[in-house]
Amino acid sequence: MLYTIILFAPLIGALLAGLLGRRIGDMTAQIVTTGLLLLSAVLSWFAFVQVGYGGETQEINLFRWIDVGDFKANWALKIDTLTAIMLVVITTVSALVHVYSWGYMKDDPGKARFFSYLSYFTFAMLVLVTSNNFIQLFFGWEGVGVASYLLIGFWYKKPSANAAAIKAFVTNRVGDVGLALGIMAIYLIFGSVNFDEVFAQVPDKKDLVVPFLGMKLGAIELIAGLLFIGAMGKSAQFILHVWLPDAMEGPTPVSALIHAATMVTAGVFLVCRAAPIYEAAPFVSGIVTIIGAFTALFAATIGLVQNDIKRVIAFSTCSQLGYMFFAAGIGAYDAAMFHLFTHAFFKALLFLCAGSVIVALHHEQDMRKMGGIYKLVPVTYILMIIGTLALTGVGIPGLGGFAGFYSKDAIIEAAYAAGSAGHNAPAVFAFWAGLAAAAMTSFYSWRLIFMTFHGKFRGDKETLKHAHESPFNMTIPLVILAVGSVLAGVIFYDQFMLYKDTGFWGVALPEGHGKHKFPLWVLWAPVAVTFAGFILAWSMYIRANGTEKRIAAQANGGGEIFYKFLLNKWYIDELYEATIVRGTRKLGDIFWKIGDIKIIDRFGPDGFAAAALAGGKKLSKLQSGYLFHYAFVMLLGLAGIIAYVSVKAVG
Amino acid sequence: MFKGVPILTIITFIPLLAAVFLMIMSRLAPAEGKAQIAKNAPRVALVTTLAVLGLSLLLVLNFDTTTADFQFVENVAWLGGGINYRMGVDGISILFVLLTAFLTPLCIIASTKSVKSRMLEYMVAFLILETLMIGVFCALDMVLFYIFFEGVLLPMFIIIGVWGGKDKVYAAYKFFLYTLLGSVLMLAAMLWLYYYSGQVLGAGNATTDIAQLAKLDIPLGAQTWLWLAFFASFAVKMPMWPVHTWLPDAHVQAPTAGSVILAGILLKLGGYGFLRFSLPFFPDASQYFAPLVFWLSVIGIIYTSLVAYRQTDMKKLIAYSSVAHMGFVTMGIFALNVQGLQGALFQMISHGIISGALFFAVGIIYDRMHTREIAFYGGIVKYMPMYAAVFMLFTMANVGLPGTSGFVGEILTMVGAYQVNPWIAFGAAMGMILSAVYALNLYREVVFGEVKNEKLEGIKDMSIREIVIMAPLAILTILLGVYPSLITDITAVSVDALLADVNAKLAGS
Amino acid sequence: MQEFSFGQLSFLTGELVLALSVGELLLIGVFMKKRGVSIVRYASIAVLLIFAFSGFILNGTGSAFNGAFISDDFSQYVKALIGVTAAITLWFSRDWFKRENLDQYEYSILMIFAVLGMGIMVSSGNLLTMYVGLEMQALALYVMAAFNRDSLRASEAGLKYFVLGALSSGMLLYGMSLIYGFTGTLSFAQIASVLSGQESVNAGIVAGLVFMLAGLAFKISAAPFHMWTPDVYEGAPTPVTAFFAGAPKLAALALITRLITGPFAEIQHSWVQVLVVLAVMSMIIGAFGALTQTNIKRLMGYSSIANMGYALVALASVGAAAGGAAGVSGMLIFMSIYLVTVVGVFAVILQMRTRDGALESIADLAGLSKSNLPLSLTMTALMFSLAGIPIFIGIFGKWSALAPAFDAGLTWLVVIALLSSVVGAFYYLRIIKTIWFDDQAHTFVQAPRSLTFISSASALLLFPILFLPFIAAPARALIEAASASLF
Amino acid sequence: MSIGLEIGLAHYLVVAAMLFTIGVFGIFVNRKNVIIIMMSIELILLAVNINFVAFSAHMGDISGQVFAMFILTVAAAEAAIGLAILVVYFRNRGNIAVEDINMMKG
Amino acid sequence: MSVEMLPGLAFYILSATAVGMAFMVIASRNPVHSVVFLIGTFFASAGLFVLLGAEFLALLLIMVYVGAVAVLFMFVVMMLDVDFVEMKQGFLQYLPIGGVVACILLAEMILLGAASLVNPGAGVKFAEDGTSNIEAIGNVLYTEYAFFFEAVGLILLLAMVGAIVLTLRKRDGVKTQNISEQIARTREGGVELVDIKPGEGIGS
Repeated sequence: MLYTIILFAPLIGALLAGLLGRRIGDMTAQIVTTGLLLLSAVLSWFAFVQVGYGGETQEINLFRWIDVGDFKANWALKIDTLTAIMLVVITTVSALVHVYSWGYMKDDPGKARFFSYLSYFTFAMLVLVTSNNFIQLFFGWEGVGVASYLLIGFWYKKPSANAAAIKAFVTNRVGDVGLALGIMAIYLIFGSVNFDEVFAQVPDKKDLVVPFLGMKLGAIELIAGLLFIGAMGKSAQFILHVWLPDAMEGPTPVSALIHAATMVTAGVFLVCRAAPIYEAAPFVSGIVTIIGAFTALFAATIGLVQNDIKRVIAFSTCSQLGYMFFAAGIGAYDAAMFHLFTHAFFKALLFLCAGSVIVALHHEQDMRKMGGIYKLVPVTYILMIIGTLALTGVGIPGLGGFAGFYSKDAIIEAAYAAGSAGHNAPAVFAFWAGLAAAAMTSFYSWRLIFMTFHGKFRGDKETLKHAHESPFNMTIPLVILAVGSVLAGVIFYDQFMLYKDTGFWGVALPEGHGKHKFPLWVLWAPVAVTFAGFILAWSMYIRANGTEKRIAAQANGGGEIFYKFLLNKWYIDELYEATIVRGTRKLGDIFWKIGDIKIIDRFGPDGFAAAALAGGKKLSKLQSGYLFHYAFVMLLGLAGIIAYVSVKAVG
Repeated sequence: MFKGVPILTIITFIPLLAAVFLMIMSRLAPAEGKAQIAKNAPRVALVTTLAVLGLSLLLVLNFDTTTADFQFVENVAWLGGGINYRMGVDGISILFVLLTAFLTPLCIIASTKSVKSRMLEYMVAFLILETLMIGVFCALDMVLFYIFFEGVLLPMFIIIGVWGGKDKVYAAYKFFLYTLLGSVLMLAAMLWLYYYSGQVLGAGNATTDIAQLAKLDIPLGAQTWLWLAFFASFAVKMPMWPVHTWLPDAHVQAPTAGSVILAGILLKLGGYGFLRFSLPFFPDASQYFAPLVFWLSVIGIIYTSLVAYRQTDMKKLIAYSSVAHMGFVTMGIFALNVQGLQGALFQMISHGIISGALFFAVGIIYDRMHTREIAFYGGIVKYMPMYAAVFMLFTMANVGLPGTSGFVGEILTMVGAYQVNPWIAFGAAMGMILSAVYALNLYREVVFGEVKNEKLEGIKDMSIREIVIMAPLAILTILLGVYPSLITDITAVSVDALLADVNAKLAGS
Repeated sequence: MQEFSFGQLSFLTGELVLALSVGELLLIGVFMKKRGVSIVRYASIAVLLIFAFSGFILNGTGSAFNGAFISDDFSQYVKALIGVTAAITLWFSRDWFKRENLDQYEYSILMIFAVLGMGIMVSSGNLLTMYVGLEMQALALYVMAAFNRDSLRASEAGLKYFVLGALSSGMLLYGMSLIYGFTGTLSFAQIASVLSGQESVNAGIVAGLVFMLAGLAFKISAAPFHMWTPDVYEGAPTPVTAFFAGAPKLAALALITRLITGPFAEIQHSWVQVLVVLAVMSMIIGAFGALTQTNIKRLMGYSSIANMGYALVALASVGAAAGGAAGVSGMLIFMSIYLVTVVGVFAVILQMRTRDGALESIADLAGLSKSNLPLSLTMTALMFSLAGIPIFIGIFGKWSALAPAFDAGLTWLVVIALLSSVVGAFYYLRIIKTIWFDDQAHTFVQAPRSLTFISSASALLLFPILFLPFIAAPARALIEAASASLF
Repeated sequence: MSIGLEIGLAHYLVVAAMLFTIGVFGIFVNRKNVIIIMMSIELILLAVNINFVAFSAHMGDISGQVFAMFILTVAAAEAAIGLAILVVYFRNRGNIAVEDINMMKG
Repeated sequence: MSVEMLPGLAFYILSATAVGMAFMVIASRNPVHSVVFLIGTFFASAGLFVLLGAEFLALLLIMVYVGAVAVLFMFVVMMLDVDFVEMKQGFLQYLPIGGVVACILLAEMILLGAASLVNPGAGVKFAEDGTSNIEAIGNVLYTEYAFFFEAVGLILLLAMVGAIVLTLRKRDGVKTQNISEQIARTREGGVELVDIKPGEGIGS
């Protein structure tokens, strides 16, 4: 019952707000959705304690869903630690975002719709994480995709928002196709799509080789690979990352909830959920590691030079997701989940703070038009600093630090451990990439702070006059998240990472690796590079009016090639536009205007009709009206038939 | 409950009787009374079709889902020579009866306002159409089947031609002759089967009983040709690539309700035919040609999805998307496994609902603005929020979003196909992506954005009548998406039996 | 040699009634002047109906005059059809002739002569009987074609029909002479026994058979002996065309059936080929020739060419060992349905009349559905039935005609038949399109009840009456008995 | 004895065939006058008659001659009707040139 | 030349005449000449009939054709008063192709007909019992062939009716007496009472 309420409270909220929104009014809709989500959040924490500390796992079957032959998938709730963590993350962040949105969306006419979408998203996400089978997971998977689509395109009048929404959905779909194919492969190989049944069989099928698209692949590797494609789409990993920056077209609370804390982590969740499969698929795990690490690095490089405040955070998210993936890739699922957990707090915090800034500056998102406003929005400023500290993982090894410190360092250490264990080149790469990305993270995070809050104000003076601190309903969620950003690491480190002792994970993850001893430099390196990043940022943007100079330089020369390359996000959007997007359009036109009209129709129905009519015309010309022609035809026929028959019958 | 009552005959012919009644009334009426009768015709039609719907529901409720036998069977000597009037339903056909009975009243409601001229004839055509469509799914005799199957062309031809758009004549012709050409080949094959049954069962025992014919062991060489002949007909009806080009034209020109029926029911005739004839009659040929069907399906899915993406006419876009979705059906059927077949059946029912709803949706704004040009619209969510919501639901269902009925069919057919050939499933999965592209694009262009066209100012949101049409469709879309067992439980036993039969024959040969 | 007895005359009661009534009716016509015209017409209709049903009522089967005249179930059935269609066409001709100022009692007399000739044809058991019957029928038809003697088109039609008809009967006669010469007898039964005794067939007999079939093919307007059809259909007065389209075709087909099941049953390999060639050419030429027509009567001419092709397919399959009776009954079913249809179609064409006169262009039907719904429904039904679109029984006619072909191994013929029927559907559809989709061109004047009754009855027969089990099954039993009587 | 003068059935048949062919030829080669066509028809019938009589004589079977007699009779009737139609046509058209009889075609 | 050869010689002469004249029928430009040639053909054919021992038919042929049919033709030729001058050209234009087809047909007829006789050289027989040709026909015509005789009689009646229907014209303006009509005349038919309104007259 507990879990059922957690799951369905948001759905009820969504339906009420969505269907009856106009009847019951915006305020009621807000109250209902937020209230139900708060309920859900509270119950989730309760459940988290129950499962994580009490070790209570359970499966609840609600009712039948798809049941065709052996292909059976029920609507069910599978509650284990993994789920519980996600429940907490989702409902908490979602509840806070709901509250925050009261203020943020105050003047928007579509409030009921907005809250309905938010709740619907939460529901879909909950379905995703509570699923006990791949099909239900897929339901949630696509459900959050739709919610994301709706929320990104919430301001439907903006063409850019619409385009971004479609881009998000379609890119996600590409990943989803991988996931769907993975599910099909799972069904083919295991004869089931239920997690427990599938995972139980993994050891038996380890050496099975199956054909796929003309290749012979290890069955498990194939499945792992296909599932990972899905994860890449949802978690915006390199190649399929293009939608995430554009997704910032949506309202900021959405970015915080969906594009930082929850939906984008679904991929990580999937990989962790399917840990038994990835354990049995070393090759694909290596790929996961490489892609994750590369994304961490890649997104961070782009983040260095972006000017849109939300985009910087978006690329940061992308980068952090990379961390999680390479953690999962090297088998440190616990670390991945831990980072997911902590990241949810500080990334949501950062986004919401950014939202607060944006609201304060009347929906200005360009950092080049900000600056020096820390006095106007002191609370936001402080909270954002906290978030940044958490993100960059500030702390002192052995003593403690912000949330990010625990989780990020755990990942980097795990990478080092895996790399040093030998024969794991991806892990080595991941370790160095992780370090480099950490440095860049620090740089762009502080750059953001400096450009936004320090220096002189560079925007419209009129705007500055109206700038004000956000109301309570916006700052309270920020404060709560800030608390989480500070404390989440400290409190839960033992549970997440040292579960051999605590039994926190139960059966949800494969056997952990225990506590390693790392060389000192490994422990200190992340902190060091983080500090280096801070210094660099400070020297470039604070010292001697750095920000203004840089902006002026950009405006004049446009920067050097490398800078442009990064600013334009490695030109990957342009590449896609030139190849896939335009190719699709072109192909569609060719198929339509040439294939259908000029070939099929022309040689098919129209051609036949024309030929028949032409034949008819010829024939009616033969019917000349002249008696002698008629007689002649008769005679010709007679002579012909006689000849034919005498050949045929008489021989 | 229906013991001794020819319930199928009753369900089938009630609409026809109503049509005859209407015609007689109008003939008998004095000149000034004719208008009155035309005005009341929709009411008569609505009552009739609702009665049919009620009876069909009763039928489904009384349907025994534990047996694969035909139920509610009627068998009356008819045209002689082994041609009997045989009616009956099994798990494969009964849902189509219900679907037809369900969609027709909606079409009638939708037409009361959108049809401007010759209301009486329009209603009569629709009633006749319903009789024929239900008849197809109930017929257990080959000749009877053919009569209904082909007969459908005729009211449809009139509907497209009389109440259609600008190029209605071309579209009507194309529709008619295209499908007729396919069907005559099927007729040749049917004639051969009839002859062959006489050969096997002894002269004078030739039969057109589908159940009996399914038991015949047809030589392999003949199977090939017969299969192709049947394929010609069903592929055109489906329609499969590359014989699909009639569909966009027919859809675009047909009035809204015509499009709904066309997409909702008529396209399903092909799929139903495959299940009823091709598989049980020619299992070896079906297996032999399955790769061909697969490739045509996949090419069709990708090709038509891409074409749909480039359309500028809403109806054409949806029509092309129908072709793509039917690709999933053929793919599923010829996967020859439970998931494939069930998925195909499910996809047909679900597409009947979704595409029907989409055409209704287009009809709603067409009735207001009299254009289907995508470029004409934009931003109508501002004035039509409810419409936008409903349209979104069906767009998502069309895209195959889990939780809507569109998903279940797609995933099942793909699961079925994947077991046979991953390439096929991969290709079909490409269709999943492309469907998102074209469907969302359409939605964006029509519903979202700023209102640029001032003619759209103050366009009215859905009326009660339109809500009445869309609500059941929306409910069903979600209901079937969340609880598909509603359908799969009914079809399961019959599909299993069909598969067992096919496999036994394949093993035997 | 069989002794003549008056009992034998009972076999030709129908023919006797016709022959005797001719004299009476002529007298009535001559002496009663204007009033006589309708009296003669109604009397003729009665006589024709008596002729149609006398066979059934007396139900005498046997032969008279040394087997020269045969009465069996087959002839009774065919005569019934011929008599009824003739009676109907005579009935609905009244209005047209009146309006064209052509109402003459001789028309009825000629009709009786024609039907008498057909009766003799159908019952013939002897080459001479066959010839006499054919000529009687043909001469009457020549005159009927030119009956509207003030019309250039009618007289041209008559002239063409006459010249080509005479040529065809020359061929027929030449064939007969060869048959006679090479078998030494005129009697069908004896020809059959002579042929069954021979091991190989004399080429002269084959040649004779081909000549005869060519002559008969002209009567049923099978290609390539079809050339007269469109012109005569167009030129002849419409009621006459209506008559041409039905009864004579059936009579000639019945005669061919008699020949191939009786005297020449043993040498089927020679005539199957001929029939196949005729069938293929007819179907194709009929289908394509009609595509560009604008005159509806002409179009019906081509349509009848195509339809004779289907009937010939059925007859061609008579040659198969197993398919014999099936082929004949297939032909009979097909022709029965075809007769119902063409009678209906011409009843509709006769209703195409404005104040300014009769119309025959397809375009004149434009928008008919707006001005006259019942008529357009009727015409739609008829056209769909002709096109072989189901729910109308026309498709069952095709089914019956084509099904036996498989027994004869003529699968490809079936395919050609069906494909050509698709082409055919094109022009039938054009008429429907004109009726329903086009803008209204004319408002027709109120048609007499007889015409509307006949046209709608015909449409109703096509659907649903002939579909009713208790009508379809007995009808089929009747036809099967009829065709069984030939074997 | 000369072979050429030994007259058998075949000779008659050849003569009949030639007459028949001439008749047929007359129908479709003649472009000008319908009456010639009518005469051609009579030639055809004559050819048939020769056939019948020859066969009849050859077999000693009288039925062939009776048939020929009936053909003669019918031919007369046919000629009458044919000429009547021709007269009607002439009255309408004003001439009987075969080349002008093409009002209906297509 | 022996007597036995006479029939042979006669056959050749007669058949050559028949064929030649037949050709002239279709070849001559003047229809009147054609009719004359037709008559010649018939005479020659009658001779052939005599050679075959069918004297009655030979006579009949001459009587019917020459006496009736040919005269009818002549009558029509004269009546129609066709412009003969026009009937000159055009004969040879289509000759080649027509000739080829005709020749093919002829070859086929001879090959399949005459050449396939079991005993092509066998001569003709004559009635064995010495009954004359006319007697033999007379024996069967009204017994065995009575039915056909009657039927052919009907055909003649039909021809008569047909010819009359087509050609008999009632001319307008030719006044003939109709006694029954005169007798049956009544007051109602003969007198018309007209109510004339003032100022309108009876003009209309």
